[in-house]
Amino acid sequence: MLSTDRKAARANPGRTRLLSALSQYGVLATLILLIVFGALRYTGFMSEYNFSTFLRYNSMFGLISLGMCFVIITGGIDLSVGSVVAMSSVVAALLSPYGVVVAVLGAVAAGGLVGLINGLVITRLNIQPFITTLATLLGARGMALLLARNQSGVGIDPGNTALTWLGQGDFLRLPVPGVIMIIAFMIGGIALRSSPFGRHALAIGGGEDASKLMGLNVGRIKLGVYVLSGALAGLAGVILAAQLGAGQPTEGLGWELSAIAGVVVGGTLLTGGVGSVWSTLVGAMLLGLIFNILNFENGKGIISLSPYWQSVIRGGFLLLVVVLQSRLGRQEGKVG
Amino acid sequence: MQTLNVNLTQVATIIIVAMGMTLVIATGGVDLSVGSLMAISGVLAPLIFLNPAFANLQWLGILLAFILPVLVAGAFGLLNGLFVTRLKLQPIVATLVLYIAGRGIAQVITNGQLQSFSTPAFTYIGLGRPFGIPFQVILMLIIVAVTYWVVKRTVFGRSVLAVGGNETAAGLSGIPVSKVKLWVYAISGLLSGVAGLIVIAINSSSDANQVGQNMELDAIAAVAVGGTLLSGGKAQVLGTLFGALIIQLIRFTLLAKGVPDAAALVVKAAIIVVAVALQQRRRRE
Amino acid sequence: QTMLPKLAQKASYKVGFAQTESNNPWRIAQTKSMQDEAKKLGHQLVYTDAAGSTAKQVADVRSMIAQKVDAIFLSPREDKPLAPVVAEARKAGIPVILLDRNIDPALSKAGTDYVTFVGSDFIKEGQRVADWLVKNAAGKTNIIELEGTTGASPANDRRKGFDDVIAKNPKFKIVASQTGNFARDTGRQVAETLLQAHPEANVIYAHNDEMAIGAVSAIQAAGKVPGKDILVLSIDGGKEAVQMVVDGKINYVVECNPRFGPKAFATLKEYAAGKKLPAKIINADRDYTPQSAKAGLAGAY
Amino acid sequence: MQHIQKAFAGIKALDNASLSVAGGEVHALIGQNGAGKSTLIKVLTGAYRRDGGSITFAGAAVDFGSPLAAQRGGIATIYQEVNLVPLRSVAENIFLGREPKRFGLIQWPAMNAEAARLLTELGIELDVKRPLGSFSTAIQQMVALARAVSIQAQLVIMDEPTSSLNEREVATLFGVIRGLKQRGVSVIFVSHRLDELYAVCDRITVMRDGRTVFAGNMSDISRLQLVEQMLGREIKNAGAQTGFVRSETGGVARPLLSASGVVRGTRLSGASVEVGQGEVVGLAGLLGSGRSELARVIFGADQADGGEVSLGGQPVNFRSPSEAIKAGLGFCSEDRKGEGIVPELSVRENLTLALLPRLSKAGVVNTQQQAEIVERFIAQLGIKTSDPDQPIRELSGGNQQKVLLARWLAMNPKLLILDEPTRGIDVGAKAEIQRLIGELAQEGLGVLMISSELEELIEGCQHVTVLRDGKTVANLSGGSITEPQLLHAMAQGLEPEDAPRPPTQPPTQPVSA
Ligand SMILES: Nc1ncnc2c1ncn2[C@@H]1O[C@H](COP(=O)(O)OP(=O)(O)OP(=O)(O)O)[C@@H](O)[C@H]1O
Ligand SMILES: Nc1ncnc2c1ncn2[C@@H]1O[C@H](COP(=O)(O)OP(=O)(O)OP(=O)(O)O)[C@@H](O)[C@H]1O
Ligand SMILES: [Mg+2]
Ligand SMILES: [Mg+2]
Repeated sequence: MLSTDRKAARANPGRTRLLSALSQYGVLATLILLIVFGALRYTGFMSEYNFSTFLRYNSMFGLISLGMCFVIITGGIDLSVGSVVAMSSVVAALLSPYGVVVAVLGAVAAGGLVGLINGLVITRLNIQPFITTLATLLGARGMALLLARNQSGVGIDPGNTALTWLGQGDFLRLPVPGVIMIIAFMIGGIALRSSPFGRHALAIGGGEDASKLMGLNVGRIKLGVYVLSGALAGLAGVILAAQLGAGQPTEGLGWELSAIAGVVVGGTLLTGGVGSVWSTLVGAMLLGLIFNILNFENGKGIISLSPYWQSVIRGGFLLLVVVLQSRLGRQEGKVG
Repeated sequence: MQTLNVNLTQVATIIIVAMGMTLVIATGGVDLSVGSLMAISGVLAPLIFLNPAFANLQWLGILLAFILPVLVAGAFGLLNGLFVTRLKLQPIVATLVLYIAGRGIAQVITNGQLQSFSTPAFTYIGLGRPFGIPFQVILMLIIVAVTYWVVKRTVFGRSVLAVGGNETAAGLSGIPVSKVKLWVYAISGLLSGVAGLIVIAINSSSDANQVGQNMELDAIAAVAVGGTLLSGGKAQVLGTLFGALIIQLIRFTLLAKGVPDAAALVVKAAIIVVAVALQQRRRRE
Repeated sequence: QTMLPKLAQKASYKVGFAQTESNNPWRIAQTKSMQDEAKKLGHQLVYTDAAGSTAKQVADVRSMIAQKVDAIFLSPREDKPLAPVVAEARKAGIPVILLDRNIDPALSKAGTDYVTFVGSDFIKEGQRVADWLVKNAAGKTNIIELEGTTGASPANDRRKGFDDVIAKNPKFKIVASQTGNFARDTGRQVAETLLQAHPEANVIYAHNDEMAIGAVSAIQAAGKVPGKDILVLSIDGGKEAVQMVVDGKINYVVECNPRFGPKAFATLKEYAAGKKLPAKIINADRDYTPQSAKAGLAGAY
Repeated sequence: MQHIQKAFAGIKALDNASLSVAGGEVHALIGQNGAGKSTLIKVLTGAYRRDGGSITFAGAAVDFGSPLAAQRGGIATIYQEVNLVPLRSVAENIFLGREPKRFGLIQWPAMNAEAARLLTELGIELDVKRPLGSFSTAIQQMVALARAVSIQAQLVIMDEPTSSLNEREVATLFGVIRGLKQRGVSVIFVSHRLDELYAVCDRITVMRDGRTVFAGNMSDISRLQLVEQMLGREIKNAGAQTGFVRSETGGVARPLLSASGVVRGTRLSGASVEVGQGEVVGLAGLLGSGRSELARVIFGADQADGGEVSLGGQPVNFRSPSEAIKAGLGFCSEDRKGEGIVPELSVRENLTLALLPRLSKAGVVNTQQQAEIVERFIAQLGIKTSDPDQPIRELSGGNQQKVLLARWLAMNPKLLILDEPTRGIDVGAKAEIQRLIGELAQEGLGVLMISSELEELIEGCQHVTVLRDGKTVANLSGGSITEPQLLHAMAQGLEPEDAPRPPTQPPTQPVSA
């Protein structure tokens, strides 16, 4: 038998697991803590109504964070998602007279198309993801406004109640957007854990050249993650339009940064190669919860935080969580 | 000539900020907080020179209004640098914090209120025209020249490139990597502070909500179109200058030709991609 | 067809105010007016800011419903998306009063879904500017229009009101129309550019004061005299702009007063008292001409 | 493979190279560093596009467009630099790209079990679910081997698989190779260790400067002939394999550096070394014995947990390389690409990187002085570059290494720490660098040289300190620095006296001259 496991000997496996659990569940613990805090402090916070409100709004952030998670896992970034949400919501509204299927597929395809453009530019022209998606951030916003003919909202065909149900309806007493998000995360979770696509995305983020030499089709997988991110943003656009009864060409400003923050808070490194779909969900929900809690705190009437203070608090909170994450993550990295 | 002046005045602040951004990107980082830091500097200046304490000492108030806000913005830039070097946050995330919180801070300072003023001694940096050339353009040219010289001729400039090109190698060669990084973020902050002052001076008003909006995108686009890779190790100072000018010319042309805003965005997107692709092709040859 | 929820008569209410954004002086003045009035009357104001996002505003209103406020003042960012939450509020027994922007009457009706609308008519504002121009142009007919944020409803309405009148007067020509984002700096830059591209322009119509003030700087930078060489027209009527009318730099401003506080809370009180309210309560907005500006300056917000 | 041509940026890496391997044979591919072995292999597997020539595989002309295509075509490859993904699990690395699936989903239990089975066959038992990066280089190498074996290939290519393996592991590897051979699988085996080639290979191809210079049966060529073929010249003085000029220092050197009992984490547990003025001291040890770690601690790149370092009799504790540099130290890392060169910067900037603070007044670089120094060193070290402004990444490895040496020589240091200074550079440059090191020492410079090449240590060093598992286990001097002694100390850590007698056979010819 070979006595080879030198580094492993250095690392105490129990400690490794503990730290990785901490970094994985630390955010979850924070989330739960905040929920308990809210439940104790605010009346109406734990109501079914607030829960449903929270999910309806944050499902969109959840979806784009999920796509962003896959992109970041390969070591890339997608700044275009916010604009794509807006563009797809307009597409969904424009297609709403042709039935719910056409509207949903059309909007998701439109998002996927932007993702495809991102992916092609990144893999074929070798332009860095940050720049590529910065350009499509502008371009998709322009398309959204063009398609909406500069109107602030493009109304959904009132006859298409199936489409509005996707945003406003309930399914088994759960808000439909929340259900869609959970399903997407379940599929995403399985895909990242057990599908070749997910594993290969992880491998590419961990070593692009090595992956290529081991026979992975790196270009296609990268293309895939951008298309996925675009399509999920498209789906978020459908929910947006359905929820508001109108396509929203000016919506989604800065959402890409929220999505990135959600992914990072969830413990996924921007350098790629590691990441977890579930932590991303927790991260995205945690950031959403801050808004919800701040609204309730203002309602208490003890302090009235201006929206300006809220920005400061959100920035500070992001810093706090990310620092905690990286502390835990780094110790883990040292051993691993 | 008028057209030239218009274009140069409009692009001056972008170029000033893009100089700092070029250095940050040369170290392999990025600074998303520039717009917010502009806002902070922009709201502080009028608070100083409009302060009744300086009613009898207006020159002092104005002098301080030029210096303190820039230093504060530089200090926030330094904070970015500390996030990156001490807390080991990735630059995008590290500067995202102040991107979000920075504008909030500026808004909190004034409670979002717009401050209007007419203080010729101060607005000179935005409206003055020595020898018929807008003052801000002169300032911009000086800053570009200094940045160019710093990159080409100084130890600091070489260190920036070395850190961006191979951080480990730079560290093993005795280059104080953390210090270099701290400084580039601080410089980026300082230059953002300067740009913030110019913006409020041109408008004779300071609006925490508006000063520096979207500046990070403009500056990064200018750097990228100018041929500096986002992966670091290169700093094309003149490239950034031309990158910003190209973007400005496109914007001017589209506006002047009456292309609607929405379509202009799509064109701008295409041009960024094409410009960067051409830059890379040229590099490969 | 359910009835509007009743509002008990109390000395002090917990009222929600769902603001759309806080990034321009008009909105800030509106918020301040609401806060001041609430304080004066001893009400508790639960204030949210949607930061320019309709989706967030929907979530904000819902969180007010979850908190069971007594009534909601809503400044809807758009006319369709807020209709469902207005209905939800009614179901939760919370009366809603709309401020400054309305909701699509096909989706939501005053008197049944919400109490009433208090505000101005954006289309009318554009019309009033155009009407003044048609009468007072004195041969100046080449117009640059500085639009508000692309897609925003005040921008669209103020353009529609203005453009429709201009279209009926073939003498006038809109030589360029571009967005200045409702912001002073952008308005200035766009005006600078358009003045270069269209030297023949001699009228600038801005969708708000901020852009008009920016345009004045641009005109000066181009070596022309604002108000003389180039007429400047605007909407809002903030103090700074009115002062410029007094100074002759701006020629005409239609007021769109953000001081909603007194009227909003008065309406609430009347509603609690069971008074019958009209579907729309339109603010009596003034306008400022070179003749009237001086007198109106003190009253400008 | 016939008449293969391949150029990088106009520089020919392969020029009319040919290789032919029969079914079921183990074929040795040998040549100096940079001869083009790895490139030839990458051309074969489609990782690089060839510029000319033809490839026939299993009787048909082939043209693999990607490593994936080659893999599907029946060629499994272990590339030279371990090309795996450290963050992914061992099992994933073995099966990446061909995971067992059901309904499109990866069958984890099956995959892990199969991975464990494959590794057990190679005599390794470990938790295949752990990230690969948490295992040593040797294990990673074995994982790569498992991956290659598990691809039911007709041809398995191994590019220097043994460079990080110990003897026992090498024996395991040979077992695998023989097993493959029995199944009729062909193997291409690249190694610099001649013993290994003779032990396991049937036929051999020798490459030089991108060309095939010899192909024949292993048994038909002697070691000496082989080395001559590789070098392209006759070996006259079989004793001097390196460029070192043996300098006998007269008397005891004045002590310069002394490190004793250095502890750091679990990697260093009491490492000591002493270097005197004008001495070249070797640091020997197996891969992972802690040599680099000790060097980094001395240089202040890492912090020690315990032990003492003193320089010129004064205790020192450098908290950063810049402090060490100020004190007169220089350090060339073993990882030239990762820790040495700044690829985008010019030769000039790279050469003066450490010197810049001294070349400047008030932070402004004196470019004239800079140019002079750069020119002087380019001439003195014979650095082949078209222009000092040329980006260093365009230089060959040997010339890059010379620039890095110059970077430190320009500092006029008291002590130079060289970690594998001649690894991966061609024979000419290697001899020159070795000669330089010797000359510098004679001028009074203290040199601490880490090397895995025994002959370099034997011929170049006055003293050799041997590390094993982070501890100093032997100090050899002068005549006692012999290959058997060294090997034994490295492997067993025994005191020289206890060392078994050297094998009766004459010591094997070292591969690299
Ligand atoms: N990607 C590349 N770009 C440019 N030059 C390269 C590249 N890869 C290899 N070369 C050059 O091609 C030549 C052959 O290199 P190769 O790696 O094939 O040598 P080798 O025989 O495998 O040497 P070693 O024994 O060190 O592994 C060298 O001069 C090397 O510098
Ligand atoms: N950055 C690192 N992270 C994790 N492990 C490392 C790192 N660097 C080295 N190691 C491992 O630590 C052990 C000691 O490394 P060190 O580099 O000091 O040994 P060495 O004797 O110099 O070997 P080599 O000849 O390979 O450089 C080895 O097992 C090595 O694989
Ligand atoms: Mg090789
Ligand atoms: Mg080493």
